[in-house]
Amino acid sequence: MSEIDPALNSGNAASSSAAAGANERKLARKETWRLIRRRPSFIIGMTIALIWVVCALFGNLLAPFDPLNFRGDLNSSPTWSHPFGTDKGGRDVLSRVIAGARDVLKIAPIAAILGVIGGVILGMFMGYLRGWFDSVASRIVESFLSLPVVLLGLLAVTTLGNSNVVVIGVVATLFTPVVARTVRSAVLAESELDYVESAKLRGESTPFIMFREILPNVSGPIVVELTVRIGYAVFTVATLSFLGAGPPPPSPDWGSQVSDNYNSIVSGYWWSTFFPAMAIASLVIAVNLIADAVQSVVESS
Amino acid sequence: SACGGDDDTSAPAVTAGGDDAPAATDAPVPSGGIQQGGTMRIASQRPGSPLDPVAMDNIGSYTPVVQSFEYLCGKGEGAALAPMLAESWSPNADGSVWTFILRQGVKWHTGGPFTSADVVASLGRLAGANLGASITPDSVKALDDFTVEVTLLNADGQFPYLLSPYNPQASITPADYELGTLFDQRPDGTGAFILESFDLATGANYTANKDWWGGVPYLDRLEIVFSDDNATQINGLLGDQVEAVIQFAVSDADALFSSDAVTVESTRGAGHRQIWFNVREGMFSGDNGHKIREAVAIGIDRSKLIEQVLQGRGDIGNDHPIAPAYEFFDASLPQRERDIERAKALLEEAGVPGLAVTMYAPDLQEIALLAEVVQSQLKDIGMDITLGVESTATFYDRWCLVYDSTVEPTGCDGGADFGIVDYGNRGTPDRYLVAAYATGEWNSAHYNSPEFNEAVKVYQATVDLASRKEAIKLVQKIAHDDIPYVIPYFYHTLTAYKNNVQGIVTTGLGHYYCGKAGFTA
Amino acid sequence: MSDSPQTSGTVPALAIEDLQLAYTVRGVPRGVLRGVTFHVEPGEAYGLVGESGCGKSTTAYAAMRYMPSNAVIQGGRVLADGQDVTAMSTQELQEFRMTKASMVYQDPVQAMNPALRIGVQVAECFRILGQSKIEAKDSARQALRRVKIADPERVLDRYPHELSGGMLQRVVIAMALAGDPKLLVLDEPTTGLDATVEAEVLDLVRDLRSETHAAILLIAHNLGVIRTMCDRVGVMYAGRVVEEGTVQEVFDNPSHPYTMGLLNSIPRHGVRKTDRSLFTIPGNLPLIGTDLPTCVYVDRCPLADDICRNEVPPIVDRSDGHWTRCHHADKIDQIKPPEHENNDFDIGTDTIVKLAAVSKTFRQRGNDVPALVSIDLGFKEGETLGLVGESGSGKSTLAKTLLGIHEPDQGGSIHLDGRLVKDKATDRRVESIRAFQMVFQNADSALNRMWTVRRILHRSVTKLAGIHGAEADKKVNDLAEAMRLSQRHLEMKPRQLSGGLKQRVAIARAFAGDPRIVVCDEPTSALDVSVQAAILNLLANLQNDERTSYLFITHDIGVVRYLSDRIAVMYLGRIMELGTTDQIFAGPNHPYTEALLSAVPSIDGDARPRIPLTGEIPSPANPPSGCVFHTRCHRVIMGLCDITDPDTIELADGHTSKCHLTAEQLSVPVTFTSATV
Amino acid sequence: MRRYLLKRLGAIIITLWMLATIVFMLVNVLPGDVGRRVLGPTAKLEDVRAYNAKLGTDKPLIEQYFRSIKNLFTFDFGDSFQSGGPVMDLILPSLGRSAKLALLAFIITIPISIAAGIFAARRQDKLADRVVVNAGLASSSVPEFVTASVLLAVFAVNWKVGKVYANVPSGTSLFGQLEYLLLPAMAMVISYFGYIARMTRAGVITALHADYTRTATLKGLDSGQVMRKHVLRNALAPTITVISVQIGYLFGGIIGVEKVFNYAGLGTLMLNAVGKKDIPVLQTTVLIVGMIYMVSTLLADLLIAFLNPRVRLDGGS
Ligand SMILES: Nc1ncnc2c1ncn2[C@@H]1O[C@H](COP(=O)(O)OP(=O)(O)OP(=O)(O)O)[C@@H](O)[C@H]1O
Ligand SMILES: Nc1ncnc2c1ncn2[C@@H]1O[C@H](COP(=O)(O)OP(=O)(O)OP(=O)(O)O)[C@@H](O)[C@H]1O
Ligand SMILES: [Mg+2]
Ligand SMILES: [Mg+2]
Repeated sequence: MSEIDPALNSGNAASSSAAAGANERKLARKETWRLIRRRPSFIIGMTIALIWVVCALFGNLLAPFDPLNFRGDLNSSPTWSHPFGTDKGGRDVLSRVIAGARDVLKIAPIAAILGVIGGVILGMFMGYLRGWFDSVASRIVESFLSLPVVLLGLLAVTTLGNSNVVVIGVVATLFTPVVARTVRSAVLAESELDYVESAKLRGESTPFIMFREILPNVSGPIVVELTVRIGYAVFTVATLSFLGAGPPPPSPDWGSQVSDNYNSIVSGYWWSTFFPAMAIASLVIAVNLIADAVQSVVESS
Repeated sequence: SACGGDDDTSAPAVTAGGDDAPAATDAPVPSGGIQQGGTMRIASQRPGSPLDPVAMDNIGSYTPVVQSFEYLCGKGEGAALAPMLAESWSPNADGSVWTFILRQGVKWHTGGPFTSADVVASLGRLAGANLGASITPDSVKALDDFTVEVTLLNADGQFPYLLSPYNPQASITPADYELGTLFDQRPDGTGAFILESFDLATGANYTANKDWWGGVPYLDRLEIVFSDDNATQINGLLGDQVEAVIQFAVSDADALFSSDAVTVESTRGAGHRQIWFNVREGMFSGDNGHKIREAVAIGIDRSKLIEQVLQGRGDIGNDHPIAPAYEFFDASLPQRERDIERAKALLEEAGVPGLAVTMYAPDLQEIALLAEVVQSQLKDIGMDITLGVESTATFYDRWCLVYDSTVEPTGCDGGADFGIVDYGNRGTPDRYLVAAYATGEWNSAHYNSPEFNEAVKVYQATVDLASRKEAIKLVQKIAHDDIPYVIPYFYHTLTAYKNNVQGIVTTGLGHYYCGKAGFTA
Repeated sequence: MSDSPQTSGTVPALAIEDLQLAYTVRGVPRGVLRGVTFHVEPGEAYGLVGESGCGKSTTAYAAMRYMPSNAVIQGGRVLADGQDVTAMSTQELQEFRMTKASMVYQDPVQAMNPALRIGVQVAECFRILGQSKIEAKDSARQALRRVKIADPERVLDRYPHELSGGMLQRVVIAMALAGDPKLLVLDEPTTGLDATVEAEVLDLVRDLRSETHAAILLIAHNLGVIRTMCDRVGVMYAGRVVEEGTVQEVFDNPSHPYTMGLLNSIPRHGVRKTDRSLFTIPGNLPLIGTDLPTCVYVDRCPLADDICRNEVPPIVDRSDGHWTRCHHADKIDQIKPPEHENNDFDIGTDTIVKLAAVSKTFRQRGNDVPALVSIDLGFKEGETLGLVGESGSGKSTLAKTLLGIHEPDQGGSIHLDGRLVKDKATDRRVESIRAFQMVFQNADSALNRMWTVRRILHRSVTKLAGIHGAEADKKVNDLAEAMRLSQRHLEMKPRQLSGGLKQRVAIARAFAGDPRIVVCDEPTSALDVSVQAAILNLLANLQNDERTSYLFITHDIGVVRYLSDRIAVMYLGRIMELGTTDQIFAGPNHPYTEALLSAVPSIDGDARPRIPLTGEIPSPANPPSGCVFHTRCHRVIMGLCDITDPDTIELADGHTSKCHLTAEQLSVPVTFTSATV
Repeated sequence: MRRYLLKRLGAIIITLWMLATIVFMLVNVLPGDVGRRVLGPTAKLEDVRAYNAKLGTDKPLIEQYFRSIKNLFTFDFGDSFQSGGPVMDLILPSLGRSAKLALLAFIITIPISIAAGIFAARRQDKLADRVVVNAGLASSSVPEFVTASVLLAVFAVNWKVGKVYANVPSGTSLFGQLEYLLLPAMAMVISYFGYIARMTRAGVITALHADYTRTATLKGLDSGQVMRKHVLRNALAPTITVISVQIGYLFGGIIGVEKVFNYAGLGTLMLNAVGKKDIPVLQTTVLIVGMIYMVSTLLADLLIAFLNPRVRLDGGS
């Protein structure tokens, strides 16, 4: 990394191989990873998130009971055989919470990824092309932002029905303008930089400049946005289910579990609400912890 | 929502009266313990449509209106009628002309006297609407200030039920009450409570009508507090913000059963859930279809369903719409029991072992839960059911398939071969039998059996209990054997109030009267 | 480890004794100051110089005991007026900062709170001294007057962003002087300011110094500033003072190889590229925390031998008060400048690039901003045209218009080899695109951070040279070699490279095709002097080999003189004077050039009369009538200059000036009264 | 400044128009025509037709669209399908209630969370900071309907502290209203505490590291003065932005809290309107919430500009 000065020291250290260079690149990437991994918030967040991912993938093996099947007592408080108790249908809450992970993890990340992809493309064009396209798109973005997410979601789900595809589509659509705004401002700042001008001086085409030159440089905010969005997606899906516009039953998704059971809290049957609620919170917190770690490393590098 | 299909405009609400006893409503009898004074707050569903007494179509709207507007006939003991604005009524020999003797001395809230002119005008308005099938505007004649004669288009021995709370749109409004006027614009009734303010967002407030013909109400004030779901209604009761919750689903009532401060009344009724099959075409039709239907009928475990879905608060169903709560119910028909082996065998015979099929259901009250339990129970007989549980709006939209204004509605046929739909409590099973189970607009099973229709006709023609009991036997049996639908249970409706509340009269349709209600010490 | 401090009878205003300071990075304390010792006598001005990162600011802030939370003092003392700053209580420290010592910082724009009016911020300094609101306001007014702000009332009412950098620096100085401090620490107070503004600020500091008798610790990159401002200077390297003495002694007889390297990297004494290459210092400053047990400079020293590696160098006294810390102080003259590789700067006769009547008007919030007004210029093959002028005069705009980044107004034209080229770069034909290239000021922003150097060069080669595959790979390697970039560097991303290396990559990229003209917009202004020298040498050598023309934009008069064949002086989007380098430096000059040149502080110690440029540069949106320079001109003839825009006249062969005054009139020296702002 | 304001107002109007367009499109993809939807599946064809004719919903879509935009700008929002009365009669009281609740929530949240943010920033990376940061994260990670349900069950039902229904009976004294509104407000406070505290913290940390803070310290100001006079003014800009964005959401986004506490605010109104397909109400509430959002962000920008004159110059005039 030291500067080799031409005047007195004519490049004697200059002949290391290209392989070493590739190695260095890998090291740099590893270094970023290492920095992220070292953060306690990342470790905690990742651990929690991984637990839920495992539940989502192998839920049917892990769940002690059939999450949809009815057995035993209704509303029985936590015991050794039902550590999270049973709900008002007599179903094992633990099994339902484990099974619920799949719904959330099927929907939230996909919705977030789609939203981020849409937002990146839109934001890229807005920030780079500017002019009338940006003005028009900005107004549309702004009008979406001024709407309560949940309301739009409700409206769309009422209109289109509540299948997983619709929920994913709705959340992704709602995230697109939000992400676009972030990407736009990153791209705006980025296109002020001279390398963009230098690419123009080289005769590069606009798509090349946008997607090959600028895009990699705004990957930091995009990665941050993605992690943050996953958290919001979990939250949004839960809220939509609570309001009756989530994934359709019998999916034991956490939001509908809370929605189905929250009125039993007053009877003292707190467990059937508490555990799915905590599941939502823990996953959102976990994703946010990861986002925090990613953000601070991305922003400091 | 408190009354099954009544809570949504697009729900298959069936509101008609019959002359037979519905479920007994154990309304507390006003006792000497009631004190004068106090404000009663009752949690109710929010009105779903404008408070047009003639056009309103949901429980949320009936409730505020009936506190002020009354009917000619009121609710009596059990399913019987009692005098209200009419002191007595009588038919001619064949039941085609009815004469109503009106109560004298009744005053409108604005002070004018109630006379036969008001009744003539009210019924005239109804002739263009809800009572169109029974009367025309010319059918109603005032014989004098307090006598009205109604000539029916077709003879009907049970006509007064159509002028009672069982037909909520039939309330009597002032003579000059224009069609389309909303109750909150002109709350000028004869009832026990005078509307003071109405706010769709929060609720309706009333003061007692000191000039009420039934006497001075105990309560000074009545407040109806609107909310959107049973959960908040029940929370309100537990949180001391209302004194009563009328008719709610058992699935939300956990908290009430365990509370000492609250009395919960469980009322047997005829409200039920119907698991329908399309028997006209598709896999559920024909002989093979019958086998599958029977497999489903004996594949489910009804008592367990009642236990898990209703926490035991329901009467077992036997795949016909006659509830055990009806006086004339025939108990001799053998109850269908679960038989997994036979169900499997039937599926095998039908050539569809491990049948995979989608079952549609609205996400209403306990129905989603019911669907899930049915799904899991039928797994035992090898059926693989996919659930299509949809929001009520989506469900009924699809169910009724009338989306545009270019076609005349053809009724609601379910739009699917297999599903669950809700039926609210009725005073008589007539409307179920006619509208939903034969050729009416709610026949999702497309069931059309001449035999059954004939049996229903015979039943309807009966005038006394004994013959009715006899007639219903066949109705029950045909439905039970044909299995166009599975009826797993008849749910009980619940009413809860603070221990010191007495005298609220509930109608079984979700609305209630508080003229004689009050607080004990 | 300890230096032997100079002892004297009085208590020094500031005495730093063997200060050792480390910054904790990832849990490990990393040494930055490795035993700094010097003192500043009352009333004395002491300069501290050294490469970026050698610890100058760290020392300055330590003197104020204002340190980042990860700083650890590992040894030594900081005595201000005899009091140990490191041992003060919070209360004492506040008192100390209020009344004993003050600081002036680089970048005055950042140093002022953007949300508060100047008046509030200045008055605050007096409020904490116990004055009432009204008193403080009054004092604030006086304080501004003291720093020669003509209209304090108006300035007090302003917000920082409404004032120029020079004005703000005056305000910061006024605040610093509020408590009548005995010690004034100035950390690069004029870096980032225009030469003309810098000169004014320095004049002010000099005046105030004689007025207040405060001791001054002045840190500056610009050695000329140190020379003109300070009595004594300390040369710092890797957290240690390696040479100290009076400015004359140190600057004229450097006795440490490092000092020597620093001074000789700068084009001094009118040296030109045709004379010789510039000195450079090989290698880099060691990273903080590096273990340097013996001579701190040993790794980069051309004289280093075994003794340097094994023994701590002694303090060698050169003359009274001038000492150096070197084993080989007497062999210092052996260090020789490098030679040119090829020394015939041969300028073609044909004009290859020509601008005719090029104007550029920006539209900003509905106003027209004419940033360029009818520029005519020609470039010959292999020629360097230097472009100078105050900030905002339109230099970059000219460059970008030439390159096709900005579209010129209707009516102007740009020709390449006699053929008209399209206005917009994206519309230009491949040959024209390849002919015009640029080296940006800030290599950080000019290189794509996510691309490796190889990818950057490869892409440029394919686009600009039009070659692909193995041929392109080879060309990349050749380019790298020519820029003295190693294979290892090719695989790195820009942020892994030092500033100098980044600028080399940028230059390599510009030369990837076969550019006819390369625009260099302040390519070295962000670099240390020695790195600057290396880059200038590289540019000179490349020009020598490729016969490329340069448009070289800079604020540094020494650099422009070294590299340019001709120089154009710009003001408010107009070329005021154009001539060969010799003509420009010999004069007679346009009054603007005169003022500009007089503002440059000389490292060589020759005193010139300063011609102040009064007032601020007018806004191009709303230029003065007549000659646009008349509002600030010291030779203004009212009634003529403010009415008539002068024509461009020829002062000598190829030497033009846009002024009403003739060569004879211009050679008469002017006398003027010291102006206030 | 005036120019800036005019420009912003122009943008708001255009955004509102877009918003109205989006909503128009959304409600028009709802299956079934309006008359059919309102009158129900069994209503007679002629009735449906008459109803549509009355509302004008039998006209071509493009005509309806222009009419709805015209109505928007003439403040003619039509009648609710649910109440039969003018939409505004429903919306205004709900808006008032939502505003009251939001105001209370803000009065509690803002000082607490800003104080916590400052507190954390001053102890950056110490234990106290971590506690605030993570508590903030956790509090904003639990959906507000969960918080609301727990508060309701624990306080209102179990301990009889506060009310189950947040609707304040008319004539209740200002202090008495607290009893009704405190619990739902607290649910909102808990949800928003995290965002605001974390934003404040970030802003304060940035400002603490700014050069002008150094200048202030080296003037000899004590740390309290530095914080009050120099840091906060600059640090609060991002916080204000966050708050302004939240205001929009508070009016419409806290449907969950309103639902749990049966509070008749805008959220409940919207939820209902969706359920009952009350299009006029839906359209108008959405527009109003959008307007609140836009106006509050405008006000925030003005406030930021007031606090930071540099923005004033950049943004306008
Ligand atoms: N808080 C810090 N933590 C870690 N390293 C630091 C910190 N502050 C400065 N450094 C490093 O310490 C070294 C000395 O910094 P300092 O600012 O004193 O240099 P300087 O001589 O003033 O340089 P410049 O001319 O660029 O201002 C540099 O390498 C710098 O990167
Ligand atoms: N894109 C633009 N829009 C509006 N005005 C501009 C634009 N770019 C430059 N200007 C204005 O044009 C004038 C010349 O700017 P330019 O950047 O060319 O100056 P410069 O001589 O390069 O200054 P510096 O030495 O600070 O780099 C300035 O007043 C500047 O404000
Ligand atoms: Mg420094
Ligand atoms: Mg420039």
